[in-house]
Amino acid sequence: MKIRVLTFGIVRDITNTGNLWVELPAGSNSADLQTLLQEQFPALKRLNSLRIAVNAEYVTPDTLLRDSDEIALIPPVSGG
Amino acid sequence: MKIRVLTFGIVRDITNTGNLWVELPAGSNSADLQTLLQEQFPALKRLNSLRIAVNAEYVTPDTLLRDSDEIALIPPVSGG
Amino acid sequence: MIDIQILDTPLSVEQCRNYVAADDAGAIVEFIGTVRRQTQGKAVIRLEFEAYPAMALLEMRKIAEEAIVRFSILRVSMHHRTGILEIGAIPVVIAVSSAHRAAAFEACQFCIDTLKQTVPIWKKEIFEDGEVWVAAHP
Amino acid sequence: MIDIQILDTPLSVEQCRNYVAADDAGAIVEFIGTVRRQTQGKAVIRLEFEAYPAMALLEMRKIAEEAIVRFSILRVSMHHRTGILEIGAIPVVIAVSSAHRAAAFEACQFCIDTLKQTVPIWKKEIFEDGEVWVAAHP
Repeated sequence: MKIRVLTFGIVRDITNTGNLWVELPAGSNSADLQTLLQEQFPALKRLNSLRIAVNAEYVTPDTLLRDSDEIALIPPVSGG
Repeated sequence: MKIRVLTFGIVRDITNTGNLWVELPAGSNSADLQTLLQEQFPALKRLNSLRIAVNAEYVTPDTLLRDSDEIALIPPVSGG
Repeated sequence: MIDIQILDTPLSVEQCRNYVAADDAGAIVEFIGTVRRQTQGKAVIRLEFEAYPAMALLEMRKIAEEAIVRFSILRVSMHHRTGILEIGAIPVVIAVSSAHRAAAFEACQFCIDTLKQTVPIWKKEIFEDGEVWVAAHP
Repeated sequence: MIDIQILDTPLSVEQCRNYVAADDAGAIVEFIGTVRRQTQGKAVIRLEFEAYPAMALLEMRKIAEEAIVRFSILRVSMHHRTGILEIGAIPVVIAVSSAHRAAAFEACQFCIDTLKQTVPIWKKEIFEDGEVWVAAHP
């Protein structure tokens, strides 16, 4: 399946796009996505943290992804 | 000596004046004043606290009073 | 830097905030007291605040000075109202600025807590069936 | 009652305070973040804030809901700014009202502390010689 990944802040700088398209086997989970992206963009491994959000909620590594989900990479937040 | 005592809040209600004139022997201290006033106005004894201020500062019971001082009776405060 | 005022006109929260704002400040914490329509289940009609102004100004300044010594803060503004206050009116505003937020929270709470203990200002609650000087009696 | 906003225009502290004001409130505590002219000894030219708005609004609402459950408070207003902010500008305002002041202080501090941990908003500091996404790297 082809999923779209929203990027923000330093992740957008690293990936050089706000909308990353990724090809993943059906049945992939959040950890699979993270592993794939960290291989593709090694700079992501140097971040303090990298969380994945699905449909605007933080998810655990075993959360299954669907191509209809809104998926986002969340680097360390620094609001306020 | 004749000293003037400023009163506020419930103390003004009890004494029925904002400026109380009191006759005290020279060499009297803050505790003497308090005792005299509590005899004259027994309702003062029922307050949660009654402090004396001299020249706009809280003083201890042994503080000597002079007739040139600005003396005030401070009932329990409740600002804010 | 310290700004202390006792006023018999409506307080301006903005004036307090503008006083404490500073290029070195990352945080401003403001405490705003407001008149509640009830106290201990009883309907309040209005409050009346009376101060011993000369001494209240001195005591408020002492509190602000102690806050600056004890906490790492930049500026403090404390304004207290006197006179008749209706429901919703503002008896007190305390604004504190600091580089980092924890100090501003601590200092602001210290200022209002101490003000309520030491500053010679008295509040009378007026109910439909009477009135009472707050905290006067056990 | 909860008011959550993410805005790319200057925040109004008054709007937040007016939202939380209530006849049952005796205390309002406001936290106002302001852009400092320096960070860790280095001069800041400006900040840029970016949000993932849909998720940031949800996370801010969760914080406000938890504050209402955990503390005895009445209303919460949380506004966060996005875009370019100069020195002295206000990235965030949090206002909380409660019957008594201790709860308002606790809840307001809880809201800003948690916002900084969970809400997907990112701050870039722009210096004369470069720029950095805050907290991104160890």
